[in-house]
Amino acid sequence: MIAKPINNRAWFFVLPVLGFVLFSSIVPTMTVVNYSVQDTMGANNFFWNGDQWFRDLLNPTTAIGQRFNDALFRTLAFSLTCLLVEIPLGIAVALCAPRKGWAVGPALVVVALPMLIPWNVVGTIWQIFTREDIGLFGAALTGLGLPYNVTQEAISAWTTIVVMDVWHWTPLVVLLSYAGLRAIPDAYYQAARIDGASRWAVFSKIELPKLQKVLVIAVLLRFMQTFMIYTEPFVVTGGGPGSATTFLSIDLDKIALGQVDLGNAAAMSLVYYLITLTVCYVFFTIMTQLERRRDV
Amino acid sequence: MTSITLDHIAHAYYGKPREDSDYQLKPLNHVWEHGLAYALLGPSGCGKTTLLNIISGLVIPSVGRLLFGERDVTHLPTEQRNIAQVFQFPVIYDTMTVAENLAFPLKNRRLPKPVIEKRVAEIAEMLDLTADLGRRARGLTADAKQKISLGRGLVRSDVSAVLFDEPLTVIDPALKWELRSKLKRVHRALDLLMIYVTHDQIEALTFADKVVVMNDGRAVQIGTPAELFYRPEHTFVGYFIGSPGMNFLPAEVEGARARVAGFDLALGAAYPDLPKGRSVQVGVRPEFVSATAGPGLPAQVRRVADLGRKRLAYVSLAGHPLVATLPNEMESVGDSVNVAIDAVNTHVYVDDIRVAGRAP
Amino acid sequence: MTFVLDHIGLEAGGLRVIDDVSLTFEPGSLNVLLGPTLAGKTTIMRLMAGLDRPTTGRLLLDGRDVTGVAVRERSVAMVYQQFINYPSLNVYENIASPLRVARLGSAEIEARVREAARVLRLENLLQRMPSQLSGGQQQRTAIARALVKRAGLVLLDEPLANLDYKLREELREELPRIFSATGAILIYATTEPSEALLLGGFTVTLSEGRVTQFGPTSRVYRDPRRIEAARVFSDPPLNELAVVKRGDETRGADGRPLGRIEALAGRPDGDYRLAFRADAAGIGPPAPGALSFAGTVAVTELSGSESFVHADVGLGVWVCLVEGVHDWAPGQVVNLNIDPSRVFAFDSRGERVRQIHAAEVAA
Amino acid sequence: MRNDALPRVLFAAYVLVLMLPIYWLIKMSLQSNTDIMSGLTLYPRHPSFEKYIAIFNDPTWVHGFGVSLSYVAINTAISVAVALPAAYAFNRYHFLGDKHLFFWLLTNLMAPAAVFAMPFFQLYYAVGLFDTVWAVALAHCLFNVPLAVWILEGFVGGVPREIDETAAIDGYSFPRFFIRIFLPLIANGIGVTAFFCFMFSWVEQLLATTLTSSHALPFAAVMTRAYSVAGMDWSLLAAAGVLTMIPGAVVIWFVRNHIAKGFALGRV
Repeated sequence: MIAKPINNRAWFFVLPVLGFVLFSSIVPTMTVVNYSVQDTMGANNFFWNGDQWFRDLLNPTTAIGQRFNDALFRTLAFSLTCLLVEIPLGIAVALCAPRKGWAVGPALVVVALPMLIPWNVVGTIWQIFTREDIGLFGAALTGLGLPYNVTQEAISAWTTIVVMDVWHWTPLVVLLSYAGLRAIPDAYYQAARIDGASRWAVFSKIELPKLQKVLVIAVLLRFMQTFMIYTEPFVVTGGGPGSATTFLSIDLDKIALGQVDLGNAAAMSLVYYLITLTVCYVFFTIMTQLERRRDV
Repeated sequence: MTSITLDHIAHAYYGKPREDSDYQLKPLNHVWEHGLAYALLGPSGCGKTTLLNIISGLVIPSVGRLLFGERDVTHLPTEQRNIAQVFQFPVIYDTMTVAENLAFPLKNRRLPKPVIEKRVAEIAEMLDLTADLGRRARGLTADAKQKISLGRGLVRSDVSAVLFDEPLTVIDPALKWELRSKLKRVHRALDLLMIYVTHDQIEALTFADKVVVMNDGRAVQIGTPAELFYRPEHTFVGYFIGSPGMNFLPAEVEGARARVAGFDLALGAAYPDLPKGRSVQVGVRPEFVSATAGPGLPAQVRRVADLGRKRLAYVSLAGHPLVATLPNEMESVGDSVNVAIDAVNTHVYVDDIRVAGRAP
Repeated sequence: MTFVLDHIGLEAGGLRVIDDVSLTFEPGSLNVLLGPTLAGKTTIMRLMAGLDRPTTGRLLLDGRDVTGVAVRERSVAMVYQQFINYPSLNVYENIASPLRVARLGSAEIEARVREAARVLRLENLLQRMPSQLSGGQQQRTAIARALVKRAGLVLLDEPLANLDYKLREELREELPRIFSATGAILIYATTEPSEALLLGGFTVTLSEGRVTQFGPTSRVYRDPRRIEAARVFSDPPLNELAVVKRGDETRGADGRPLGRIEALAGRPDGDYRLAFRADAAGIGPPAPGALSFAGTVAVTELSGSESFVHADVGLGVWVCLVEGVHDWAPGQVVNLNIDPSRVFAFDSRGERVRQIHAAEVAA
Repeated sequence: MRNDALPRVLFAAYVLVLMLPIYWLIKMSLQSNTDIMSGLTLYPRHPSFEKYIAIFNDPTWVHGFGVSLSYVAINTAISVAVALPAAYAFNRYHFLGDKHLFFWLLTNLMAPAAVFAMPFFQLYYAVGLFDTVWAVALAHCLFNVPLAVWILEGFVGGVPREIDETAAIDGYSFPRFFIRIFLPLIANGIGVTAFFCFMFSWVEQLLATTLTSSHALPFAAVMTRAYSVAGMDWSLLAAAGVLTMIPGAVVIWFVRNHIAKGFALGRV
């Protein structure tokens, strides 16, 4: 492994990327910061408001603080539930997927299909699918006598969104785990057979450790997407019933576009973004750790 | 403790093999005696790894039976064959410590804890791993990892054979000596059958009691290092063993003398009834051809190579290339020199197969 | 063209990877860089090729300073250990690549590629893709590409290390012959002393980024200037013995008397280190004039015409070479006779010390 | 192995469950609304392509489809073209602030679209790009360019650095080496990256609808309109939904052999 040379002329290679991403991020971010530190009396005149919006936001006794707190915990609960279901399920399905032969190609394509559907269409599918009158899922549950009603009943709405997300994104974990499993050299399985390892030992002592890096990516991607989810729940429940499924993004949308309350919306956006930044930072350090160990 | 019997084993990877040429591994009959160290030596693609995989159970042979002792294991899966294997690249369980790695096979067999600990300590001591027992296996050097891989096999008292698939490939050249002598000492200490696949003759000859020289899917000769060196049964073995390989000169053989490139040559044995019209060659190793100030066959010197502990003269005998040893006392050599050929170690090959002569 | 490394030094990550290396390579010469892994062989080659820049020192090509010249403008060819070819081009295009870049006429390219393919026996593989070739064939393609370029400097970085033993033997003989015709400077890196001896020419012994010796191969082998050079040039490993000299009497580190050692004759008293290679020791009853040591056999290794006997003499496990096939069982006690004329002596700083003849002492 | 069949059965069961909702949508797209409302059936009694024909004949749908395909194509082209040199630089060289830049790209890849919806609206309105295909294409660069860099950097790492050096030794200038030698070696990587940019741009709806109003109304926006204006025309909605699945399925088929590695962001 030849060490990477230092070459600052490489910046010319990176400038185009910098240009395109900056164009879409620098001005919007500045606008959000701008609004988050000002207040307006209407008719477009603004005055300095310091960190007042942030103090209200982070103080649960204020109305906006309370609302932000609820939305944040609702979203974190949703993310956590999805992760707890999708990661193990994804690994299990990857372990069962065909490894050799003709079936591999089609199997991967079919599994990946849900991820190819526009998010609003996913919402539409599940909106129809969960109706008691014309949806198989809705009809089946009500047929079993369960008090299942997406638009009225909080638990139903919440579980529907979770089931939809599991259906929509578990394939990502399946494909990631599958890629990780395929990279394990055959000699490891031969050695395990020789050592008389049980199927569980093979999984826990060979497959899981080797999946470590891929799972870190899976957890990051899944956490981020669930933490920022907007379109699908918005189509299926619109945040309802009440605020049962009003996740951070949906709440933010209501405050910004609905009530045109720019100050609060901007402060909330920034805090929301800072949370994603910290999670990214934690992930990035873990990834460079794993990368360095691979080179040693 | 068992020996391994190959009963007409042959293998073809694809299609229905009809005659010999379809087989990647030509039919082989052989008994591997218990307690001996065998080497499967040959160039890449000669079938040596296929043979190893048949013994380990990774490959089921198309034809023939494989017996461990009296038990027919031909179709038995690997885990029921009581073999251990050290692979080309170190295969260890990263998340475990060295001790846990060594204990792993015994834990799977649910042996009591004290038995496991005693056995692990024993094997660790034998492989100089005692100091690293507590450390995480991932951080160790390649040769230490190979020792762990070997140790996982040796801890099992029921292991019948230990297979090595070119284990020194990733080892630092300076450490190869150490690991090789360690393997040799382990083999001496444990009365085990060991099979070692390699393309490197030094590793094969120094490790094995018996060497199976293979080429193009066929076991060309099976013998001790001395037999392969002093009496190669096939021109390929003469060429492949020894660095540089055996000299071969076309010859007409009459009784105990041979006409080689217009010169007359004494042979170590008499060959009265040689079939006519077949390619007849005389083979002698450079170690037994020496340049001499005294009488000998006149040869032109093309090049002299100084190997430190010996010097070789690359000469041409009436147009035929020949490699001879340059004795120390001969300081420098002009354009031509006489070469003396040791009759006892000169062999006759008809169509590449050695012909045994009778006492002259 | 002559190629000179003038006080070349390289620092990487705070470590002095290459330490003040000065070498001069004559045109048409074959030079072996011999040293263990991480001794700096590849690093020096990369500096000569211009792939890396030295921290200190200059590279001179026929007296001209080429240190800053980009690798593109240099007349250099390199063959890597892991047979590097362009996977997307067939063998013909792989070999022709440097000529295509130099924009030569296609007739001339065709001729030179065919010639190189003939020399390396690749004539019927020209349309194949690298992935369809064996290891040996892939490395031959890489060598053909280096040959066809007719560069003034050809760098071979352990080119045979990944090949079969027998294939290595054949190519080792071919390589010097192939490149000698071009009059280029050939630099050949290896970890194996036997390869250096077989190639002949000049040898540079390297340890930890420093040149310990540079000279004709057989002289460096027979007359090492430093103990590191002797160690690097010994396979099986060099046998060593720490000794203390008092007047005419020399004792082993464990106090064992060793009698008179000529190599130390006339040297001031003090600590020295004796060293000898496996072929300098034999096994047999104590011979007059030889240094005898009793040792218990650890293991014997037969390699066809020679037997390597590992014997523990209390001062370490020594390896000695015996002609023919002799299998001493482990635990057996044997007597080692060491030929004093082939024992090297080194002072405590590792410098080689020789016998001082009476005349010198007086001067 | 004896229980070799069990994994296959479990996997088949999973795929079946996975396909159920999609089947349900297809079923409904072939039924008329009255049929749907008249009661739950497992398969369409008298299937007809009536709704599909209606969509193909309706210029707003066709225009919407064209708009969506065009901004996705533009975005994919930009993202891959721009990410190629950057991925090469990140993998081959250290340069001042490379770690921080890579991290910054990651944060943009993960930026919540909801946070940027409104500011984007203002930005693209100000620069006069609002309601054009370019607005959506450029907006999607926010996450697609970082994604392309991340995946391609993994594939670039797959090519040994010695190949770059051998080309330099042979005398190749960098551009000629990059195009003639290097690109063919990561062709699979480029294919997979293009697929991912296509996918993430095609599925995104919030920014696409926020940055357009009439002239460049994407397919998704036409759907949300149909959803609210024409009352519950379920089968039309279902037919439109089925049509949105086709582009993805077509594109993935071309890269199916490298899909697993792509999802692992080239890191496997």
